[in-house]
Amino acid sequence: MPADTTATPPTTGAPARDAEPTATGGARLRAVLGRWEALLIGLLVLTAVFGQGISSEFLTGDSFTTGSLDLSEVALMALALTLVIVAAEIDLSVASVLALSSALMAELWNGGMPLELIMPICLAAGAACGAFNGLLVTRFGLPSLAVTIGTLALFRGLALVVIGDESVTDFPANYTDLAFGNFAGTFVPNTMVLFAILAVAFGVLLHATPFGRSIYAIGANEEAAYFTGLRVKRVKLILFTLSGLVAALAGIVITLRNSTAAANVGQGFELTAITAVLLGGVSIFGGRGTIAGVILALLLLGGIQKALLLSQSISSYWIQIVTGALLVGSVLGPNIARRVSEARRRGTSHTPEEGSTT
Amino acid sequence: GSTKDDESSSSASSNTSSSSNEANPDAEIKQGLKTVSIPKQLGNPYEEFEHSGVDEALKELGGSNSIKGPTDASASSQISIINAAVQQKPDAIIIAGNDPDAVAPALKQAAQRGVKVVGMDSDVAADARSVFVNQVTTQLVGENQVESIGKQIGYKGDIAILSATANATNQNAWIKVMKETLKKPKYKDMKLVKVAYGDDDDQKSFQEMQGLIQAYPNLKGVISPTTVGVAAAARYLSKSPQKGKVKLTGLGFPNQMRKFVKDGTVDEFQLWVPKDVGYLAGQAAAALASGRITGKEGEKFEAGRLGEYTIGADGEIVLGPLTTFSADNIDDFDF
Amino acid sequence: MSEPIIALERAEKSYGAVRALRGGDIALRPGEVRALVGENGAGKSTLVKLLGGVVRLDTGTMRVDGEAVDFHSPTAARDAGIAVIYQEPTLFPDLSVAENVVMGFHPLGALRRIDRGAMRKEVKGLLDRLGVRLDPDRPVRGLSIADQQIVEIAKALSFDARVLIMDEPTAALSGNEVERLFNVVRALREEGAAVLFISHRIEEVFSICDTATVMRDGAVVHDARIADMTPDDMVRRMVGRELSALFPKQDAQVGEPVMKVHRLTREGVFFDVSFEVRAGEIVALAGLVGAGRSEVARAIFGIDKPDAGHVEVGGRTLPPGRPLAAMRAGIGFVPEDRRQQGLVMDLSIARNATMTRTGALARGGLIRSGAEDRLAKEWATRLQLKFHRLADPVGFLSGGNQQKVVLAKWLATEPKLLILDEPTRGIDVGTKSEVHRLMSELAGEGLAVLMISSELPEVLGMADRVLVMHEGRLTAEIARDDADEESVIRAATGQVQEAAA
Amino acid sequence: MSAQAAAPPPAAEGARARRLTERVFRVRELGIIVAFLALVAVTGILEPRFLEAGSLRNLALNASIFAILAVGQTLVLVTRNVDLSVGSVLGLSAYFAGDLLSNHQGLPIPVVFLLGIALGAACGLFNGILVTWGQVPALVVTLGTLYMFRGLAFLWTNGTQVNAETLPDAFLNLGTDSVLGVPFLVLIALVVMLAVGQWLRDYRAGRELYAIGSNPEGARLAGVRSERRVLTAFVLAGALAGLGGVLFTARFGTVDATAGFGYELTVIAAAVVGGVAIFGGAGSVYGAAMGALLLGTITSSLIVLKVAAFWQQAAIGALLLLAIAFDRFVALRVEAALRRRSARRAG
Ligand SMILES: Nc1ncnc2c1ncn2[C@@H]1O[C@H](COP(=O)(O)OP(=O)(O)OP(=O)(O)O)[C@@H](O)[C@H]1O
Ligand SMILES: Nc1ncnc2c1ncn2[C@@H]1O[C@H](COP(=O)(O)OP(=O)(O)OP(=O)(O)O)[C@@H](O)[C@H]1O
Ligand SMILES: [Mg+2]
Ligand SMILES: [Mg+2]
Repeated sequence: MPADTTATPPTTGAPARDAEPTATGGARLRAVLGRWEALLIGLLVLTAVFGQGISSEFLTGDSFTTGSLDLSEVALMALALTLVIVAAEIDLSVASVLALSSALMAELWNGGMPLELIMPICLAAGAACGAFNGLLVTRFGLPSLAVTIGTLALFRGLALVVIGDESVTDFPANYTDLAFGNFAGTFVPNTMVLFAILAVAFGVLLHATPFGRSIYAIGANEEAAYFTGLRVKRVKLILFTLSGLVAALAGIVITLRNSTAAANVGQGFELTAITAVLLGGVSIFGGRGTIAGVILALLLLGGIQKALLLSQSISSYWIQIVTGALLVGSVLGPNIARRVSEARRRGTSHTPEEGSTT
Repeated sequence: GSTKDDESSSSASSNTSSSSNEANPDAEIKQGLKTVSIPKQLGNPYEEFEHSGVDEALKELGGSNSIKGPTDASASSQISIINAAVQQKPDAIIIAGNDPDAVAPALKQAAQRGVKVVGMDSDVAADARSVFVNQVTTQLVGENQVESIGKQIGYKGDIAILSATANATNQNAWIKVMKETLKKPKYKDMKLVKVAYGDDDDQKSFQEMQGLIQAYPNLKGVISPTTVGVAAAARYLSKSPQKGKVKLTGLGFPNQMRKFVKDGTVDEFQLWVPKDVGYLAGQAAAALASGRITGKEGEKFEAGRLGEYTIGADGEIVLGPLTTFSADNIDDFDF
Repeated sequence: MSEPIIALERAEKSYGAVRALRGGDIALRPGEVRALVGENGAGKSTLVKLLGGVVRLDTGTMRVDGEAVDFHSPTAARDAGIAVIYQEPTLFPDLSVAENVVMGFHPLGALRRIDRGAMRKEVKGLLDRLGVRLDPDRPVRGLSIADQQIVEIAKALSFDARVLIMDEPTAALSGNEVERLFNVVRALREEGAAVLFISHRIEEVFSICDTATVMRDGAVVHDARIADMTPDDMVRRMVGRELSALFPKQDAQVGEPVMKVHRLTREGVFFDVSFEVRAGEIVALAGLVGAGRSEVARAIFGIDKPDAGHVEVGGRTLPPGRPLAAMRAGIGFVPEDRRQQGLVMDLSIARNATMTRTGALARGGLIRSGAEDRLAKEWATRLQLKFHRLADPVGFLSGGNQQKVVLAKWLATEPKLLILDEPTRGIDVGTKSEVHRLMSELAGEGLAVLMISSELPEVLGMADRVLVMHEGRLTAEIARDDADEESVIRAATGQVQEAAA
Repeated sequence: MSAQAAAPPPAAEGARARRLTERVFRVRELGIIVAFLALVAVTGILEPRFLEAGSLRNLALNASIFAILAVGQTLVLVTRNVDLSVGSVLGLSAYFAGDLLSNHQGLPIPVVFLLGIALGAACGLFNGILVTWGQVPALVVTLGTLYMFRGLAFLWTNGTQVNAETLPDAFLNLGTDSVLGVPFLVLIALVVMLAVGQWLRDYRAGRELYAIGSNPEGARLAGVRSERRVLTAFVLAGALAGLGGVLFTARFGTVDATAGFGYELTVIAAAVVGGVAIFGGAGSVYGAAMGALLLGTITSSLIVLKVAAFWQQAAIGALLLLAIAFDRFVALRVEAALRRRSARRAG
């Protein structure tokens, strides 16, 4: 609303009619992103149609079971990663933490420790890895991109050190079946039940708690958050720790699901997880995005993957190409929309600032 | 402990499901058989050679085979492929496993749905497949390779092994045999000083070879039982002063090694014919699917141009001994 | 009268909802030094950005030598011979002083390679002309604000411009540096260049300028020769009404000390600052921009860690560097930079207004957005906020209403002490008086207020007590009745050395 | 903008700060060289054969392709962007080169180089357009193209492989032969490094890349054509990745779709270890190239020192963390020193 009109005594608290619904670039982008989940649902429907066209096997419980099972670990890690990225940080080391936890699990199992004791230890180790990232970022003020590229190598290296060339396979069947099997005779894998539980937990944490509020504030404007008395550093430290913890959990899941542990497990998962998060409408610059969006994005990725796997004619190489294209498109789309509207009403600046990293 | 018991019992069930009806040696080969063959990784030429063999076999028998593989050599992505393949209800799956146990549960599910499972090249858990087509027994590879290098260095001096990744099933099994073989009196003067891992990565293997040469001055010979490793090692040797002094053998492709055999870097190396491995696996799959065999020890079947084969213990079918390639015969091969 | 080199006619410019400029008419003629004055937020910088080709006109025309032009990039303006010193620093911290000055216009040698020797010489010359001995090869990072300002000036002088525009160039400069800058300006005037000079320091305007353009609420309201003006009516035209009307400070009875500051020091920024603020009292912290007032406020609130000294609230000493602790002790802090520090522009009005209260809003750890909206609504009404939907991003609001959201955010914590840093910067006159009314009302209810302001009238109008800072030190404490422009300015420019109480 | 009290006596302050920052700079560039020499020395003492000409030549040889990629990465990083797709681009052009040479015998080698570089540049252009015109963050764009380009490589090779066998010896020799004891690959890497280094140091366009990374808005106000410059940076980075691909083929002879898989992180690591600021504005291609050399040398020396293969990756990760922590530490020290100084002045 124009500044000058406020000179006239305002009707107390009365909503002004002339408020212009497209103000800052951020606001416009937000408006677009508001519709993001809807867009994803649309894409999901398209995938369903396309998938069914490819194979009558697509829309079956079977597809869901196997398809979702394939994404179990990535899905778990994406949840925690969402919070990290909303806080305008990034964690590239998740897949390495997963490997380290898997290796540790195997080593301790060989050492004859009971699994019930091993799992908490692995989780603790994962949390420690996350906290390590967090401390480097908050206390030493290092950029998380650089830090986690470093720990990506470090943690996987440690996994190699821990397990070496062994590959452990004799995990107790009751556990492996749990990780591989379905929930109470349904076509829903147990891992998905675990995911659902965590999804709700993280959803609540991000969307309905003071902690969640501060995550958004920090991600959107760290300085303002700090000036409002939010514990910027502590929050970030907690988020990195959570990310490590969940990655370790994913490590346990994949170890039991494959009933085997090896140091090279889950290589490249970090990129898939980040793809899911960004595709879910979370801004790489932080401050924006929802758990729901990320879940939809995971479904979309899984669906496309399944469809292409089921197809006789289309080579599975296309999975990577489509994934990449989706990722870029998910940000490019809104931007083009914004540009068009900007072109209509002359923007405040004509040379856009360069898209900066992280 | 308890795990192993569980697995064997469950395997019993899956075996009965697959071998419920007796084998009928003169059963017709079904027409229009559909099979899916799953390599360790797409884009790996060795695998491509092998699986083209499967194609050949099924065409010959009036069926069809489609190759579906992961883009990375990981167990988890191979599981996705298996699951998708099963949904397409093929008659049989032919798989070279990335990890013997990780893929087992998925394969057992396939068996329960009446899909025959044939392992080839690198085995999967014995109870997760009906037969396994082995290019050559682990025992033979280990012995032949040690003998080959021993012959070249006069059964005397330090040797090293340049392997693939630290947890490659095949290589580790072979290396185990090599170590045992070296205990034999014949090889008592040969000392294995190091097992290095080139991760089947050209650059890494090259660096590892270079490292070996520097770290072990009196190294006499190197065994590299992986096609990537042996090629990289040969390339390093060919340009290094040790050329001809340090002997190199291993498992390699004639097409990749020809150069180095001709320029005297390598006297001899060994391998089976990958295409035949796939061909035999394809034949076995067809025989299984048509009920000619069930995977029991002692069953015999006709494997097209390769002649008759007999199923050994644990449903293992062995293609044959290693072929040794040297300056004399290398030009007779093109793969 | 000679043909203007560059002129704006009926220029209008809006930033989203904010109409920053709605009647920009100005003409710069050769050999003329023109002042552009107006309150914070009057639209001066916006006008400058238009002339510099940084932002584009919404409507209106711009003429260069009578020709209508449309600068669609800073380069275009530069090619037209227009040099601009912007209010916000535009330097490259990683690059050397010399490179900052010549960026994009490096002197070239053989093979179009950069001729470093020539570059260094050229820049050295410029710096000498400004009478500073800065090392051209040193990186800009770590330069004092003043030196950075010098580099900005050198940058603008690096090519012989026909028009030099300076947006508050003297804000961070000390007396003798200002004098040197003025000599350069006079020289340029002799050479027939046109200069546009923006400053909040009336005395500077009168000492260097020939003509003046006065802006208010985004429009040019007066244009005259300096000779025909007195400082008083210039201020009156800027403010648009009699000062007395603007500052309705009602006296409240002053209570117990709420906060005591003991010998607070942050090396290189401020030194040995001690004072106290009492309940129901409005204490103004006056001084030139860069005197270190905001830094004192930041240290009190725990944004920065002081190197020495401490802050007491209600008898208890605050831990340094812990904003949360300050909050819990009952301090609220409305920072200087609304966009960057006060608000999270992309978040909704409700979220921003309740950001300080999320803990209290949570039931069983969970926040129901209903509760959030209710609280936000309550304050929106109390502060007469003008908004469309509480769910709108706060960036939709006009500057003044944004400021109200910041106030709401802190008042919602029911503070004992409210620190207001430039509470009315960038706010139009109407809202401004509302804010002032609110301040004295709150003081009346017994709230202690520490107000930092660069606007003398505001200081004189609102404060029960005026503390004056000069170069990081308290130089004077003046009671409301003895406080007048002259006494404050003198203390602020360090012409008196009264020991601070 | 409110901060420091009054202006300092500039001369003194400036000179002191200059000496300080110069020292810091030297420390930074020295740091990595010292680390490298120390590593070589220690390894050499424990295993003299490590210092033989041949061995040292191989060190340089192993590093050269990574060095070229790191140089390209530096161009992008300096502008406050990043290119994660280098590995995939290298893969594409490597197979492209191999494919050309095996299917069109007698195609002049320079032409192959040009085509490979052109392919890389095209990929870079694609990235650059999405980043500048599309205003998509570089991290997102290049993460996406990391997948897309790799996928294309797989589609294209479709499981086939190029063997040394089918490549002309003249080409393969480029990968191994030397002139005056210096391998061709190393020479090429040196030429690239010096050329780009000079460009970044002595040409307007180069300096403007630093300006953009150091203060994007400021660059715009200074009239820098940021979009064009950033586009150039991406195209050059792509072109260098393309060159790297052709050299990869020459060096290794055997190429399939997985060539250069996972290189991106090593390359960024090399640049960061070499002192290139991940958020732009600072760093030199020389540092980046040194970083590549250091990382490669670590791998080699760990092997030579018979360190269990499993420790190598961990060591590299640790080194990377050390490098960035060191940079941060130095930066903080400078800042503090400057503040104390102004304190003494004003106090
Ligand atoms: N980028 C922007 N987006 C939205 N509103 C803006 C922006 N820049 C300035 N404004 C608003 O435009 C109005 C004029 O701002 P401007 O900076 O021109 O004032 P000014 O006269 O320069 O004030 P000061 O004396 O404090 O520099 C203010 O209300 C300000 O809040
Ligand atoms: N997010 C931030 N934004 C702005 N300034 C900050 C931020 N974090 C820290 N600072 C400043 O840096 C100074 C040194 O950091 P330090 O780690 O000591 O803060 P801290 O008090 O430990 O933070 P926290 O209490 O959140 O852990 C802080 O006192 C503060 O002035
Ligand atoms: Mg201004
Ligand atoms: Mg201030």
